[in-house]
Amino acid sequence: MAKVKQITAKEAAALVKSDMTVMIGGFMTNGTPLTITEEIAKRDDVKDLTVVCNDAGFQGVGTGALLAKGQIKKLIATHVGLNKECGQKYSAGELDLVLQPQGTLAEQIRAAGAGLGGILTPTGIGTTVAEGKQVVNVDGQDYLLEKPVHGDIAFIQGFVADESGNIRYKGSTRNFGYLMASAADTVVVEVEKIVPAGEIGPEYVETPYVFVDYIVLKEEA
Amino acid sequence: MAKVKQITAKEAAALVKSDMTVMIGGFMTNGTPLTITEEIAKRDDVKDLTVVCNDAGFQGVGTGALLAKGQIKKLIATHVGLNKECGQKYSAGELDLVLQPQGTLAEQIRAAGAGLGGILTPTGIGTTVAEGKQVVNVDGQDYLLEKPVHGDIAFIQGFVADESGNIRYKGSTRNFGYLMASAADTVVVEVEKIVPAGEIGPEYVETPYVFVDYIVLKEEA
Amino acid sequence: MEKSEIKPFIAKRVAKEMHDGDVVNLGIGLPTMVPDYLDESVQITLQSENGFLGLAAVDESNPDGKYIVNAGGQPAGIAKDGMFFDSATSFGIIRGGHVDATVLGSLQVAENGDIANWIIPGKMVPGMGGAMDLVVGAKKVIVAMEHTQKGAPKILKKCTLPLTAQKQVNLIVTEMGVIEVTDNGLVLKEINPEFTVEQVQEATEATLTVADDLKSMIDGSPIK
Amino acid sequence: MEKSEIKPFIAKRVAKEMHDGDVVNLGIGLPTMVPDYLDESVQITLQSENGFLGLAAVDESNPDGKYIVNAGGQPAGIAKDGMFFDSATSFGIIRGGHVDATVLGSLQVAENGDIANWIIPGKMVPGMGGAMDLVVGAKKVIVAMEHTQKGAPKILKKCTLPLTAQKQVNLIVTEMGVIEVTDNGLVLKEINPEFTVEQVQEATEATLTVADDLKSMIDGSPIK
Repeated sequence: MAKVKQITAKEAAALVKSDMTVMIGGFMTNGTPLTITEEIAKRDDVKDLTVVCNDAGFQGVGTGALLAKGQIKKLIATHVGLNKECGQKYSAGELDLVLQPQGTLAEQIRAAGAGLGGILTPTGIGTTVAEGKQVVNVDGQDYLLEKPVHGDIAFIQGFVADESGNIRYKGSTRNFGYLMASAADTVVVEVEKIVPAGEIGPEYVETPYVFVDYIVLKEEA
Repeated sequence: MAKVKQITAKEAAALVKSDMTVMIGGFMTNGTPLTITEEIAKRDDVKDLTVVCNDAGFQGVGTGALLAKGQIKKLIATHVGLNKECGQKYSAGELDLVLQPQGTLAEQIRAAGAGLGGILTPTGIGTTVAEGKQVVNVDGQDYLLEKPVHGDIAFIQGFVADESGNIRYKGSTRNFGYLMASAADTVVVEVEKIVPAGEIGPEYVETPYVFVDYIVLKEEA
Repeated sequence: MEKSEIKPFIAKRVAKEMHDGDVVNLGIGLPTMVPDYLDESVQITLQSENGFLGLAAVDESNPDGKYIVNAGGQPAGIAKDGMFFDSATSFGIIRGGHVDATVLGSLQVAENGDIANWIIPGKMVPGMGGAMDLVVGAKKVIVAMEHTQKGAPKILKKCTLPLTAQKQVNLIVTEMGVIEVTDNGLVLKEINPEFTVEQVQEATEATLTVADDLKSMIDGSPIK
Repeated sequence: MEKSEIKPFIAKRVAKEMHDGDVVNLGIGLPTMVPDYLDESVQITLQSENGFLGLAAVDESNPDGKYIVNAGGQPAGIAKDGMFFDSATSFGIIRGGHVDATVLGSLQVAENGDIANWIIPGKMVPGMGGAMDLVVGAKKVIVAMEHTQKGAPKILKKCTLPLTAQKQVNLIVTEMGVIEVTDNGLVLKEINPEFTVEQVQEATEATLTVADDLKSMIDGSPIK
């Protein structure tokens, strides 16, 4: 059976290099691997990241930790209103902010993971979101062509991993987990528990081990 | 809590009207609600159906039962080689056969369920599958635009339903289940077991009750 | 009407738009008050766009408030027969027309159903979150809001703020009345008897057609 | 070489292309023999396009052979750490480049990597099933087939049969040799020492460039 590599949060953070596109899972930090984001924010040598995350987390927490550290050059998100520092940095010209509808962003990430050329969505037609984007008409209705969003590395939070790297989530934390795991070259999952290979069971795996490169056990951090 | 309607296979079959687009779940009958397809094939008054199914089942079984009865005008499938009657009817001009790549068909059904205008896939570019279809270039690469595939009614096979209509599958039977449930106006699920509402548990539901209109208990048929 | 009574009054009327079995997504603020006013015979399923159906208050489904949050990022619970899914599935359910109704506030609504509710003028743009998908995808879009903003009309001939979506609003419920968006413009279907039709029109920039069978939004009785 | 030895011979060579940890999809027939020849140090995960990873023989995971079938519709089993998914997810994994290699037979391959393997001339078209997605999506497409069909070349300048996909084949393994598809055409990398380069070229319509370091496909020893 396959065996996934287990590393520490510090080692996970060391995988990030300046200028990378980093995907961070979670919705308002629910599903964000906070131990890892904290470690990334300790790195002085990492800057100019493009971060893909539903939001900016809270001030200093999750994606907000990287933001506070000044590591993010460009943020692709859907809602940043609950971290006022995000707005401040944007207003000060220190942050390139791309706001996308949440369903569009989720589907763009899925498209990257599923090898599709983009998505055709009715969402955003006739709004500023459509500016500069291709509109494709299908049977008389206009759809916005939104391109795939791919990551160099993704950090997500699971609940249980088995030793092969299969993942299960808890509660509403699954949000962007599977999607980002499918769409990034390197995938790191922070979990609270590691169980023997196969213990999750073939009918209960939510993210397959073939997507997962490293797991970090939360307690070890 | 929600309560799904339980009906017999015969009542399920009675929901089918001539000229409807009928989705039938399963892959070579693995995941096909065979009790229901058998009942549909007993109906003399149903004809000119458009059937969407991965395949033509086996001769007289699953989609093959409707085919043998002469109820299918048009079949949208990915592979029909294991039911020789399908080839015979096609050669005799009695069947309109649309063959799609399996990944494309799955994604077309998903697109219908997810409100997308179609999919952009690299699969089929430069082949006969692309004939007459729109090609969209995204960042220098060509993708085929394949339109959503929607059903008037879908018949799928689950393993367990709870009384609300939440569904879990067993083994590889899940294949087209969720997808078709999301993409049809009326959804009927044949199951082997019915458990009290909530017994599946929020983290283990595979197809949510909001998609499911009727359940048929296999043993009752 | 006292200022504090306005929101409950609107929520109470919106509750009448809910049918037993509906799947509903409620925006923040006023819309979250709607379930308090549902008739006992009406059970609805609340969708939380961050990834589940069966949104509930924090309870034993989320004992430490840690693993389940609502679309506002606050601790929540889930109904016994609810279920979690990923964000693409969640918005597939929304965009695919599987949500019967969404109730949300708005800054502006135009007579053709255009809605503008995601950019507050002069403020940092917080982002649209799931709002654009919700108004495009939900079968029925119900705007629940105060009729005017500091006396200025919010129901306009044309929105002046950046749009959230084009032509998606179906119904507007305010403290003054219930307005349906039709192909022929806005139709005042019900009115708060505290106001006259003239007062409602005065507080509305767009032209209102008054329904032949205009009713009271409180008890449904005919208004002559 | 005896006719009966050809398929095992090809499968044995294809097995050397597999790396520990690879996710592999095997077509029907010859390709399914590949796992028999894997080195003990190499563990691969088999993908079954109808919806799971960890394809295995029928075992206690599918006691009555009823709930798990392989991509040929036959009863199968699943590895302890394998997992099931729906068809859209399955082909997302395939199309998204998460399958390291697919091994499949072919009717024709062209020098630019075009492949034609889904329409058998003069026969009822069975359908492409998952083949088109697999050859487009897999990171490495390995065609494992007999070099000729009743003496007629199958490796051509241009396919004459309807294509399965354009420019997707990376490697061709036959009983005569191992041919890589490069931007500069076909390169004969290894040869079965039973044959001469001239014989291989003669059995091939497309022009072969012979690798400078041509090797034996049996033991990797240099061929001068």
